[in-house]
Amino acid sequence: MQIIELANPTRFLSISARLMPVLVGATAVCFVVGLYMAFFVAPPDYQQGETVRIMFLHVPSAWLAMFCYTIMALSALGTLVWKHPLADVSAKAAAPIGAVFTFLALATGSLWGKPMWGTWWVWDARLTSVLVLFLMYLGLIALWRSFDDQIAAGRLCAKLTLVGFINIPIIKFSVDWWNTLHQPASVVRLDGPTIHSSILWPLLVMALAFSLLFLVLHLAAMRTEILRRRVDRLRRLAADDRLQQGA
Amino acid sequence: MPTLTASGLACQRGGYPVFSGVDLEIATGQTLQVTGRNGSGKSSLLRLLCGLLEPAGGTIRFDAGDPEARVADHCHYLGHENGLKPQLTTVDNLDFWRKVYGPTGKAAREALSVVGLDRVADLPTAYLSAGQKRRAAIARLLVSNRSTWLLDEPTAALDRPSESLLGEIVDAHTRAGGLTIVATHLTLPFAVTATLDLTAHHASARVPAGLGADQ
Amino acid sequence: MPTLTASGLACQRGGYPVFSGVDLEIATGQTLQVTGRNGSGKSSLLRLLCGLLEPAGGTIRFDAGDPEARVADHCHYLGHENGLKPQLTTVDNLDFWRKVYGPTGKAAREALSVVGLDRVADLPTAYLSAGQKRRAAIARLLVSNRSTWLLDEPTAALDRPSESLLGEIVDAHTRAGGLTIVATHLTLPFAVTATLDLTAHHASARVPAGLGADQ
Amino acid sequence: MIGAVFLRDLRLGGAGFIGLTFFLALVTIIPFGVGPDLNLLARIGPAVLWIGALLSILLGLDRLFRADYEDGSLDLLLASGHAIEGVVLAKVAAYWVTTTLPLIAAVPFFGFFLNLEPVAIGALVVTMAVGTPGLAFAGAIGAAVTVSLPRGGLLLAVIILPICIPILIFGVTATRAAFTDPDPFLPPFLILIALTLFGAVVGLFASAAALRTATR
Amino acid sequence: MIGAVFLRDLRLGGAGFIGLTFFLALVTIIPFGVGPDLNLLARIGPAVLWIGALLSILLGLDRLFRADYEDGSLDLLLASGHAIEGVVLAKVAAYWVTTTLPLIAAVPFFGFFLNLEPVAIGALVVTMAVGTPGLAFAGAIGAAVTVSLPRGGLLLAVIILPICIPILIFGVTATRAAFTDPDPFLPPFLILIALTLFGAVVGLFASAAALRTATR
Ligand code: HEM
Ligand SMILES: Nc1ncnc2c1ncn2[C@@H]1O[C@H](COP(=O)(O)OP(=O)(O)OP(=O)(O)O)[C@@H](O)[C@H]1O
Ligand SMILES: Nc1ncnc2c1ncn2[C@@H]1O[C@H](COP(=O)(O)OP(=O)(O)OP(=O)(O)O)[C@@H](O)[C@H]1O
Ligand SMILES: [Mg+2]
Ligand SMILES: [Mg+2]
Repeated sequence: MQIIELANPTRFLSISARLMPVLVGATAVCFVVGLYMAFFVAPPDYQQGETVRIMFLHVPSAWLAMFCYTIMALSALGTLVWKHPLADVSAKAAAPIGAVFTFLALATGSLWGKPMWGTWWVWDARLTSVLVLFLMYLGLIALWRSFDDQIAAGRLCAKLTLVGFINIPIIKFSVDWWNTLHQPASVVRLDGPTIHSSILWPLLVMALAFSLLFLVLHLAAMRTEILRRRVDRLRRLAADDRLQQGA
Repeated sequence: MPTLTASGLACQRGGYPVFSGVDLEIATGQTLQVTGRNGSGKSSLLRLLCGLLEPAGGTIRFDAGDPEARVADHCHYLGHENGLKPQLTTVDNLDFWRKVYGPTGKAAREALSVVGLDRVADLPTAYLSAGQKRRAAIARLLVSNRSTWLLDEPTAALDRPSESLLGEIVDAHTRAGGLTIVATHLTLPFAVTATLDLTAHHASARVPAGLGADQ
Repeated sequence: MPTLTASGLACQRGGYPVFSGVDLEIATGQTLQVTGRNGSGKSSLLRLLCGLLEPAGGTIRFDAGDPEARVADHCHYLGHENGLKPQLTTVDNLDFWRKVYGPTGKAAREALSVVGLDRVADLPTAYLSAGQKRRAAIARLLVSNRSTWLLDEPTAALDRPSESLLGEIVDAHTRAGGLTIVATHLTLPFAVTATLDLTAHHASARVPAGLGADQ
Repeated sequence: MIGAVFLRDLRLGGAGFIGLTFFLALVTIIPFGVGPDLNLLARIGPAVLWIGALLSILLGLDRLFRADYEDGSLDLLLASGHAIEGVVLAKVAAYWVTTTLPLIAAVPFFGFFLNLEPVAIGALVVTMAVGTPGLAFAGAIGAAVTVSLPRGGLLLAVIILPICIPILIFGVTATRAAFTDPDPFLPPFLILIALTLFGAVVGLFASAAALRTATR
Repeated sequence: MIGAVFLRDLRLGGAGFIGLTFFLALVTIIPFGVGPDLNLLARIGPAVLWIGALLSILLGLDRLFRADYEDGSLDLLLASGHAIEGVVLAKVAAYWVTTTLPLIAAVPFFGFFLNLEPVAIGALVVTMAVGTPGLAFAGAIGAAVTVSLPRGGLLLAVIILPICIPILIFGVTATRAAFTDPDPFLPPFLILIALTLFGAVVGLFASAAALRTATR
């Protein structure tokens, strides 16, 4: 019985229902401000010209791609260590969102690569490790969808998520460990950002907008998943002979 | 002299409570029959006891002298599946389990002759009929001496004569001081000390655990 | 009006003779129960009749008007396995078999309601318990009208109420002029015209077929 | 009946989603091995994609008939009075549609990763569409044989190789011929067609025969 | 117990052939893919053989635990009081011996096909002998996770390929370093050893844990 109290998905549903409109509003505002700053306030690069503006989509999606996997890994810990049912739901709901952000990072990156490096794609460490991240998202999604038993699926996917987490530091530090075409970190680094504030600010606002978007999508997906599981449970209950006795 | 005690045992499968509040106690030389309707959790209870499932609540205690003892170290489990490789001969299959469980019982051939399979001992197990395979699985109980037998529908696919054979085997085990827990809804060919009806412990309304307290 | 006759039927499996000299004759509106010990060849006999095995000797004749008719074109076979895909809903499973056997019988949903499964018709079959799955397999007999039913241990996993349901279904089939052959060592919930005990026809010493009598 | 089996297997086969992901994974690991040299990748690209197709056909093959065998469906299909050849045809067709068709459709996309020219991509699509059914039918023999013999592995190798390797060779050769100048495309392509037809016919009847013994 | 499981699995063996088949197919068609350039062939040869080994390990993995799961042996092994890790160890070892050891033994032969120098062949044998056990253990995770699923093959490959990439990279790098002059062989080789050990440990415990969940 404690498990039910601990998890309390019902409370989660009611709280998230109240939060949702606020979050959606904040996301919209951030996007409007961020996009405005990105396209009208930030100066074009003296070298790259207008294409530099791709950065305001590329960098936040890349960050979110990694952040989302981190959320999944944390949820996996929640599943394995605390056996918290919401952790399962969170991990499962995050995977498709993460895959979309990773895809965005790949797509915007290769759009940007064409003018910058003269090719859509190179097999360098940064790019490839992001592709591997994409693959891991897809693999986890496929695995989740293959199971009927969501509890077992949760535990198995959690283990796999944790094993795959090694890829995140590889992505992050690939630019430092191997020579690549891709440029090294200039915002998130130990000795502080090295990037000019006229670009930094729009970038940060866009990053905030993306994070809020992630939050909205994640909450919505979790709500859907919880409701879906309830429907599924009701269907299983309908299959139970012993209940039909009374009915 | 082993005793197996469980109190307040609860079981969940796939997130659904199956039963709860099951108490049982069985000592050396006793046989417990677990009954209940289809899906009441007979098989699940046996799997809980031998450690294949984790209890959702309650405790299992096994006293066999050694304080570290787990049921798994002292039990034979006979499940729905027979655990025989179709490619190997029946005697090789038994020999394998004899090595796994410890060669403390009868030799493989001897065990096979007890269940009346000596003539097919050297055939690939794929060639046996359903009932013959079940008998080979029963012979597995004899190749290694273990005190606790957990039998899930042991008479499935057996004909009358083989059923009484099983009765004799279990009786001998009981006389030698073993414990036996049998899950079945059929009548058994041996004497039973006590009966546990799981239908009574059925998780009341089958409310999904975890995600939907208000459903 | 079909008649199924077999004479001098012999069966070999994996090179070993199983039985020989089996004669049987069953006409419209009759039921034949095949009994025998484990491994006496009950399942093998049914598989011979529906063409899944080839007889090692003897002949099978099926008279149903058409001289070309084989048993396979007119029979329903209910084996040990249920032939249901766990991923598909029960009604989809039945619909599939209805298309394969020819949509001459009840609609899938109707057949499911006859065996009391209407409430689970739209659930994946994986969710059903063992007994429910067996009932779904029995419903398969109803989606297409075929004159000859070959049932192998049809009552396996059924509880009492489902057993009598099966009895009614077979009785209705018999009244409508069908033939039924049932292999089982359990007592059946319907009237049986004749019984064939395979133990009597058992290939004497299970000598490998090619190896001569002195082995 | 053929239609019913085909449609059921399509539904059971699920989305080509996993197949595509697998292909992507496969293409991803190649540069890790041979190095990120785009010219080199473009050269071995057709072979890589062909190998990928073979691999994805082989990977699921084990379960092509085994699932039906184990749950009793195969017995029922054989005892229903229909010809087994029809069952094999329907199942292999559905298998090909679920595992290989999505790959062929996605070849242009993967070609972009491997730096292939448009001509090469076009040739790949055509040759793969023609050749892979032959691979699937040849594989079906193996699948049928292993259903009946628990240890059919060696047999499987012996049966599959002589049919698959020629198809692969002519598939790759035809593709290369399409974008390297002096070589003519048509001769290897025609041989490929002939091989596929041969593979399909042999595969169909041989696997039907193997299945008949499997249920004995 | 470990010995008993190992010996039984060796006898059951069988899965190895399909991997060998595939390996052979791969090696045969690569020359057709790259055309008649022997130098190029020698350059990518080690990578081809490594990728081939990885993929053929994948091919049989599906049945690694599934056969035991379906016939009830896995339950019995787990309920016998022995540690599951031992079961995993024995099964993976037997799997490696039946599927990969023949491959490694055949490398000199395949190397000749691909125009490799003796040094390269020697290096390949050594690196593969060291690296492939790591792949097998990592693959066991996928096999354990998908053991209860009706169709595992492709899904398993999708899950496992990304995890196997590091071993592949260093295996190929070490092999290359052995026959291209300035590069030192030892550093990548030591990393390969470390990765294999790491993979074996993680694979052992992760698949044991996954099996425990799967039989629940
Ligand atoms: C498909 C190709 C690409 C992929 C997968 C990719 C991936 C990533 C990732 C994962 C990050 C986050 C790194 C971190 O937080 O440390 C990132 C950041 C960044 N990328 Fe890309 N990228 C690609 C192409 C490009 C191209 C073509 C350019 C432009 C030359 C570019 C410029 C940047 C910049 C400026 C950052 C921000 C780095 C920082 O300030 O921390 N990327 N990219
Ligand atoms: N692997 C599983 N995952 C989820 N639920 C399961 C699983 N196995 C069984 N169940 C459910 O647990 C309940 C108890 O099943 P169990 O097999 O223990 O019943 P049983 O009493 O042995 O029934 P039977 O008489 O049919 O053998 C059933 O309602 C079943 O649907
Ligand atoms: N696939 C097979 N290959 C070879 N021999 C077989 C095969 N299947 C069964 N046999 C043998 O044929 C004999 C008859 O088997 P069958 O399954 O018909 O018996 P049965 O009467 O149905 O027994 P049960 O009551 O156990 O179901 C058995 O002795 C068995 O060893
Ligand atoms: Mg049970
Ligand atoms: Mg039988």
